[in-house]
Amino acid sequence: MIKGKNENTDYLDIDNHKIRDAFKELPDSIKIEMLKKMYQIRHFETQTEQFIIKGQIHGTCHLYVGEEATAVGAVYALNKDDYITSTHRGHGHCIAKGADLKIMMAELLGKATGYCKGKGGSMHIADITTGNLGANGIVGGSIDIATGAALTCKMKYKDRIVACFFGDGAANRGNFHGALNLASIWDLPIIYICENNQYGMSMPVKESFNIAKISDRKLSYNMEGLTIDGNNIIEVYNTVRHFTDYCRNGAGPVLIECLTYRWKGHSKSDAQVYRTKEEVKAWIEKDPIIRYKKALIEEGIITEKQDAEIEAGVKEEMEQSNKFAEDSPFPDPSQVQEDVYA
Amino acid sequence: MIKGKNENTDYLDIDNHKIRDAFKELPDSIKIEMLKKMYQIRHFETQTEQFIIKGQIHGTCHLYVGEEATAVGAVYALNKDDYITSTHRGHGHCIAKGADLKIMMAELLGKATGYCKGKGGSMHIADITTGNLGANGIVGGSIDIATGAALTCKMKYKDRIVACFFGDGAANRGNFHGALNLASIWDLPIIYICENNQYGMSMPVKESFNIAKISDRKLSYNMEGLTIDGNNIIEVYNTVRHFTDYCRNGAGPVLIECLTYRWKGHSKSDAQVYRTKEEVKAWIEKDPIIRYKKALIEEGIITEKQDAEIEAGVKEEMEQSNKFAEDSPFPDPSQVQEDVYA
Amino acid sequence: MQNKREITYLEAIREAMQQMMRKNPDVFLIGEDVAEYGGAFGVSVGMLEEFGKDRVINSPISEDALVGVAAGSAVTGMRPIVEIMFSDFITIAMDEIANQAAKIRYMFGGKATVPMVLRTAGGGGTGAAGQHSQSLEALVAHIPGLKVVMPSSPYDAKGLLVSAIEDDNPVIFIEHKLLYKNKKYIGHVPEEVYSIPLGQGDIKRDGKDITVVATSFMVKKALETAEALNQEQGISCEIIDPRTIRPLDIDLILESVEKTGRLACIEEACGFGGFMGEVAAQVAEKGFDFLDAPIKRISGKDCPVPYSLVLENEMIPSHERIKEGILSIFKNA
Amino acid sequence: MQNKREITYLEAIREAMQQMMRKNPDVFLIGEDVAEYGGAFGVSVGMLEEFGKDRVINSPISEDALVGVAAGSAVTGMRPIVEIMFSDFITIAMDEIANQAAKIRYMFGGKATVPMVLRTAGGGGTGAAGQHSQSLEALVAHIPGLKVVMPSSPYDAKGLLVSAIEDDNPVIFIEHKLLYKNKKYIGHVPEEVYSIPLGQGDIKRDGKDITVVATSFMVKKALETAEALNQEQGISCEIIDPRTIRPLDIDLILESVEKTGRLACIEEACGFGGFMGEVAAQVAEKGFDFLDAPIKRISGKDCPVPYSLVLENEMIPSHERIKEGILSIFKNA
Ligand SMILES: Cc1ncc(C[n+]2csc(CCOP(=O)(O)OP(=O)(O)O)c2C)c(N)n1
Ligand SMILES: Cc1ncc(C[n+]2csc(CCOP(=O)(O)OP(=O)(O)O)c2C)c(N)n1
Ligand SMILES: [Mg+2]
Ligand SMILES: [Mg+2]
Repeated sequence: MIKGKNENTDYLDIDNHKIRDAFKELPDSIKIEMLKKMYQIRHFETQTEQFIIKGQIHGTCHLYVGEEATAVGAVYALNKDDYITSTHRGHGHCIAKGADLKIMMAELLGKATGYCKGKGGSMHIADITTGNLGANGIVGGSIDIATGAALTCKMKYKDRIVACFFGDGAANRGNFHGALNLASIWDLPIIYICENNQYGMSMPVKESFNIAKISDRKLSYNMEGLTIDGNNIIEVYNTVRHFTDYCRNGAGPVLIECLTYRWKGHSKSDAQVYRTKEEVKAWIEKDPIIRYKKALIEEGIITEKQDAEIEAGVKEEMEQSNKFAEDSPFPDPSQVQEDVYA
Repeated sequence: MIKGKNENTDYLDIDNHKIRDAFKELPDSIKIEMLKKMYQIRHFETQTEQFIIKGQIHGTCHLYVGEEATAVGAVYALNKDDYITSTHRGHGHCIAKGADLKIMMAELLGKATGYCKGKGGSMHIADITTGNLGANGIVGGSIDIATGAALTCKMKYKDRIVACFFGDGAANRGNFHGALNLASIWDLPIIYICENNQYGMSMPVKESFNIAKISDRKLSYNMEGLTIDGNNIIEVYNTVRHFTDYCRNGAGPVLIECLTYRWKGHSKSDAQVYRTKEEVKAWIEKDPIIRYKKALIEEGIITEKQDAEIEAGVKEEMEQSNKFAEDSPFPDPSQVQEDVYA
Repeated sequence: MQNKREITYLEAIREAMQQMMRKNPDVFLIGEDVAEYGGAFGVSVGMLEEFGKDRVINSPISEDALVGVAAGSAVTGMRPIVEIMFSDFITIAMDEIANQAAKIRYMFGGKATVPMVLRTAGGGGTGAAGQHSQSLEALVAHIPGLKVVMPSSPYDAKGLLVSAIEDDNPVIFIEHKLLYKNKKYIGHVPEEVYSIPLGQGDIKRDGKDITVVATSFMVKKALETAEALNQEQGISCEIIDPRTIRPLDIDLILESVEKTGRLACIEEACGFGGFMGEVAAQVAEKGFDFLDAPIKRISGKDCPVPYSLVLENEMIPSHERIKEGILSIFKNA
Repeated sequence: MQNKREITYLEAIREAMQQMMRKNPDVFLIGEDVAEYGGAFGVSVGMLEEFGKDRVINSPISEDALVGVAAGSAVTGMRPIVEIMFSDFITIAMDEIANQAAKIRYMFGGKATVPMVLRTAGGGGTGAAGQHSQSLEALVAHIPGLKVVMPSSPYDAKGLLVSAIEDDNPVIFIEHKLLYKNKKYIGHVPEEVYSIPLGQGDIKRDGKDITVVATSFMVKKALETAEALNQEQGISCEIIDPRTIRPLDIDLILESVEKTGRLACIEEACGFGGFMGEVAAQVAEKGFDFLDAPIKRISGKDCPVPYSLVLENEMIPSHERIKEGILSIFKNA
C-alpha cells in the first residue's frame, strides 16, 4: 500500500523523493482519529447534499466527497497552531483542522449560531481559533493570504508554518505565480497543497495545463515539490510531515500536488456533461476511506466492527449537528450591517 | 564572436539548443541596416536625455541605451507584418520595428504631430501600421495583449506571429503566468522575449527571483525556451529567427531570455544607489553596438569609415527629428476629449 | 404568432451571440466553462455544438490574462465576447479593463480600436455571499473609454448585446442572475437581429408623480412596487431604465424629473459611492430647479452581501424598502 | 521654536511610519523599491537603514500577490504598510483589496481583523499619462469594509497615517504626488506622535457664501482660488476637506451648506461616477432644503489623463476652471 518502500532504509520513495515513513510512528489513537475525521467529512457532505436537495441551503456548496485523504492526511501532519487556508470546496479542510460540525452546519443553514453568524456561508467558513484562516469564494484567493500568514510566521511565530490548499484550477491564477515567487525569494515556511481533482469546474486539467505534473511549477521558483497520491492518506501524511520539518527549519516553501477526484458535481447545479460515468466510477473504486480503513484493519489497529462503530458514531454526531443547526435561530435582520468594521 | 559554433554543422549551440546560423545568409544591406537601427536607438535616447535635462519633456522616460541588440536583433528576425508589443522602455522596439524618429520625438515633446497626438507620450507610443501594438506603462501590461494578438494570428492571419518584449521585473507579474499558460495550451504563435537587464527599477534579479535563468519558467508551461546573450545581436537574431519558423509552423510559444543591461538610470530621477559604478562600467564595455560594428568590419562588410558615415547619418537624421519635433505645434486643448471612443 | 414570441433573458442573450457569430466570423466567445458546460449559468449552452471549439473557447481560471487576451485580439481585428462568470471577478481583471482596454485608443491618439464585449453576471439574491453577489457597475462606469450596459428585459438584452458586439469600443455588459431563467420575466423578443443604441434610456412605465430611475433587476422590483403604490396610494411612478449607464441618457431622466418634480434612484449596489450617486448628482446639477423634494436613493446597504437569506433580503433593496423610500419623498415635500 | 517645525508632506508621511514602527514591532513596510531606492517618490528614504531589510521589504512586481500577502499577514497579527507605487496599480490588486481585505471580517462573522494600510500615490500633473496619473479613489470608496484617506497637508498626512496604522481595518491611504516635496505646501507638523480620527473632516477655510468640498491636491487649488475669488469678487468660500472619504464626515458638509446655501465639489478624478457624485447626492438628499442653487461639480474631464502638458492642464481642474465653476453657481442662483 505504501508506494516504493525502500529496502533496508527508513525511507519511502515517493515521486523520487526520499520521505520518512512517519505515519508508522503515530499512536494508534491518532491513526483512528484520522479515520474518524474522514468519516466526518464524508457524512457532513452527504448531509449537506441532503439539505441542498431539500432546499434548506440557500446558496451553493462544493462537496469534498472523495478527497478526504488529502485534507486529513495533510492537516494531521501539522502542529495544532500551524495555519491552514482553504478554498470554495472547504468543508473538508475545516473539519480536518478541528471545526465543530454543529457550528459548520448551522452556518450552511444560514443560522445565527454558525461560524460566520450566517454572513459567510459555505464558501467563507473560517475558524481562526483552530488556525483555519478561511475558505475563499475566489478561486486561488487564499494563495497570497496564506503566503502572508507564512510571512507572519517568519517574522513573529517562528515555530509555525502554513499549509495552503487550492485546486488545480487555482494553479493558473496570476496570484499563484506572484505568491509562490514571493515565498521562494523570502524562504517562507509554507506548504502549497494543490488538490488536483482533475477538473476546474468543467475544465479538465489536461486542457488547462500543458504539463504532466502541476508540481513541476516548482521549477519556476526553485522550490521543492512533488506529486503524490492524494487518495492515499498515509502517503499524504508522510509527505506533508516530511516537509513540515523542512519548512520549520527555514528551508523555504514546497509545492505538493495531490492527485484526487471529486465524486459529486462541481456545485449545486452541474449536469457533469464534461466527464463520463465510467471515469467517476473508476475513481469511486479508489475510495480513500475504504483504502485507509482496510489498511488499519490489515495492520490490526481496528477491526471491521470497530470501524462500523466509528462510522456509526459519526452519523450520530451528524444527527446532533443537524438538529442543532435546524433548531438554531436565523440572524436578526438588524445585524446586517454589523461586523463590517472592527 | 558567435557562441558555440558546431564543427561540421550548420548549427550553433546556444544554451543547448541547436540554432541555425541564419544571420550569415542575410544580405549585407540588411546587416548594415541593423547597425544603423542600433545607432538610431542610441542617438534617439541620447537626444531624449538631452530634452529631459533641458526640461522639454514633461513626463518621464525610460531609456534603452545598452540594450539595442535585443530589440534590433529580434525585430529583424520577424516578418514585416508580424506584431510586436513593447514596454515602458519602448523606444528601442519602436524604432526597430520601423517607427519614424520625427514622429516619435514629437510625441515625447507632447506635440500634436506625435504618434499619439500628444496623448500618450513615451510610455504609450504605438504604431499599428508597422505592427507595433504599443508600449505600455503597466509593467507586464502587454504580455496578455500580445497573447491576444497571437490568438488573432492563429484565428485569422495564419502567417503572422507575435514577439512580446518585457522586462525581468514583468516576469513576476500574475498576467505573465496566466498568459503563458494560455499560449501554451492553445499553441499560440508567440515569442516571449524577456529582456533581463538585471534590475526591475532598483530590485536586482537575484533578489526578485530564486532561479538562475528566467527562461526556465518555460518549464511551467512545457514550452521551448532558452537564455541568450542579449548584447550579441547576431545571437539574438539567430535565436529569434530560429523560433519564428517554429512558431509559424504552429509548434507553439517560446520564452527567450536576453541578458542585457541598461546603462542609464531607471527613469528620469534615479540616484542608482542600488548598483555600483564598476558594474555599470563592466557592462558598458560590452557595448552591443561596438561589438556588432567590429564584427561587421572583421567580416569586411563595412569599413571604419563607412561605420562613421552611418553614425553621422543617424545624427543628422536626429537633428531633423528634433527640429521637426520642436517646431511642431502643441495639440489644441479643445482636443482633450477626442479619441476616447471610436 | 411568430412576432409575439416570448423568451427568457438568458435565451435572448444567447440568441444575440449566436446571430452575431453567424453573421461575422470575427466574433467569438471565450470564458471559463463556456463550452461543454455552457457557462456557469447556461447562457452559452449549445453554442459549442454550433460553432465548434475554435469559436467557443474554454479558458483556465485566469481572468486577468483572459481579458488581456480579449483586448489583444480585439486590437488586431477580432471581436471577442469574453464571459467573466461573476461580476465580482472583474476585480481580478481590473487593470486589463481600466488601464488597458479602456485607454488603448486614447493613449494611442485614436489609432486603435478595441471592439470587445465583456459579459458578466452581477447581483445577489442567490445566497452566494460576499464574493459572488456584488453589483460593481460603479467600478467600470467611472472609467472613460468603457461603455457599460445593464439590461433588465429580454428585449433590451438582445438589442443591446447586438449593439455592444457591433460597437468598436470595449463594452461591459452586466447581466443579472435572477433574470436569466425566471419565467416571470420572459418577454417578447423579435427573431431577427435588431439593435438598441447604447446610450438610450427607456421609460418602462409612464407616470406623473415621481421619476424612478432603476437598473437591472431593480427595474423589475420598481415596476412591481409602482403597481402597488398606484393601487394603494394612487401614486403614479414614471420608471426609467437607463439601460446603459455609460453613456448615460441623462436627458431622458431630466425630462421626466421636469414633469414629476421628484426623483428616486434604485440600485442593488451599495449606495455609498454607487452609480446612482452620479444620477442624483447630475439631476442636482442640471435639474435642480425641477425638484420639489429631496432626491432619494434606495440602495444596497453598506455592507458586503451576506449569505443567510434573512440578511441578504435585508441588504438588497426589497419591495418594501423601495415603497417606503418612494413614499418618504412625498412625506418630505 | 521647535513646535513650529515645518516639513513637507512626504516627510510627514515618513515620520508617521518611522514613529509607528519604532513603537510597534508588528508594523512593517513592504512594497516595490521601498528599500534602497526609498520608494519611487522617496517617501521611505532612510528607513531601510533604520529598520533593516526585515521590516522594510522590497517586493517584486506583483501587486496582487503583494496586497494579498499584506492581508494575510494582517489577519495573523502583523500590521503591514504596503506601498503601491502608483494608485493606478491598485487595479491589479483589486480582488485582494475589495474581495479579500475588505470583506474578510464581515464574511467571517466578525471573527478576524485586517489591520493593514495600503499607501499609494495618486493624481496627475506629472506628465506620466493615462496609466500613472489617475485619481481612482471612487473604486475603493465604494467598497464597504475599507476606509479611504486622502490627506492634503503635512499635518493631516501624519495624523491620519498614525490613525490608519492604528486602525484595525484595511485603510487605503492615497497620497498626492504634487504635494510630496513642494516647498509651497510645507506645513507645521508636531514632532510627537498624534492622530487625527478617520472620518473627521476639516474646515480648511471659513467662509459664508459657498461651501466648497475638495480632496487631496484640489484642496490647495481650491484654497488658492478662494483667495482670488475673495479679492476679485468678494465671494467668501468655505472650504471643507473631508480628509477621509470613507467614512465621510457628511455632517460637517451639511452644516456648512446650511450656512452657505451653495455647494461646489472639486475633485481631480473624472467626474462621471467620481466620488464627488456621492457628496453631491448626499447633500441633494439630506441638505436639499439648505440649497439655494444647483450643486456644481468641478472634476477631471471625462477622458484618460493625457500626456502633453497642454492637454493635461485641460483635463485636470485648473484654478481657472474652479473659479468659473464657483462663479457659475452665483450666476445661476
Ligand atoms: C477567480 C474565480 N474565477 C472563477 C470562479 C468560479 N469557480 C468556482 S470553483 C471553480 C473551479 C475551481 O477549480 P479548482 O481550483 O480545480 O477547484 P475544485 O473546484 O476542482 O476543487 C470556478 C471556475 C471563482 N470562484 N473564482
Ligand atoms: C504594474 C506596475 N508596477 C510597477 C510599475 C512601476 N515600474 C515601472 S518600470 C518598473 C521596473 C520594471 O522592471 P523590468 O520589467 O525589469 O523592466 P526594465 O525597467 O528593467 O526595462 C517599475 C517597478 C509599473 N509601471 N507597473
Ligand atoms: Mg479541481
Ligand atoms: Mg529589468
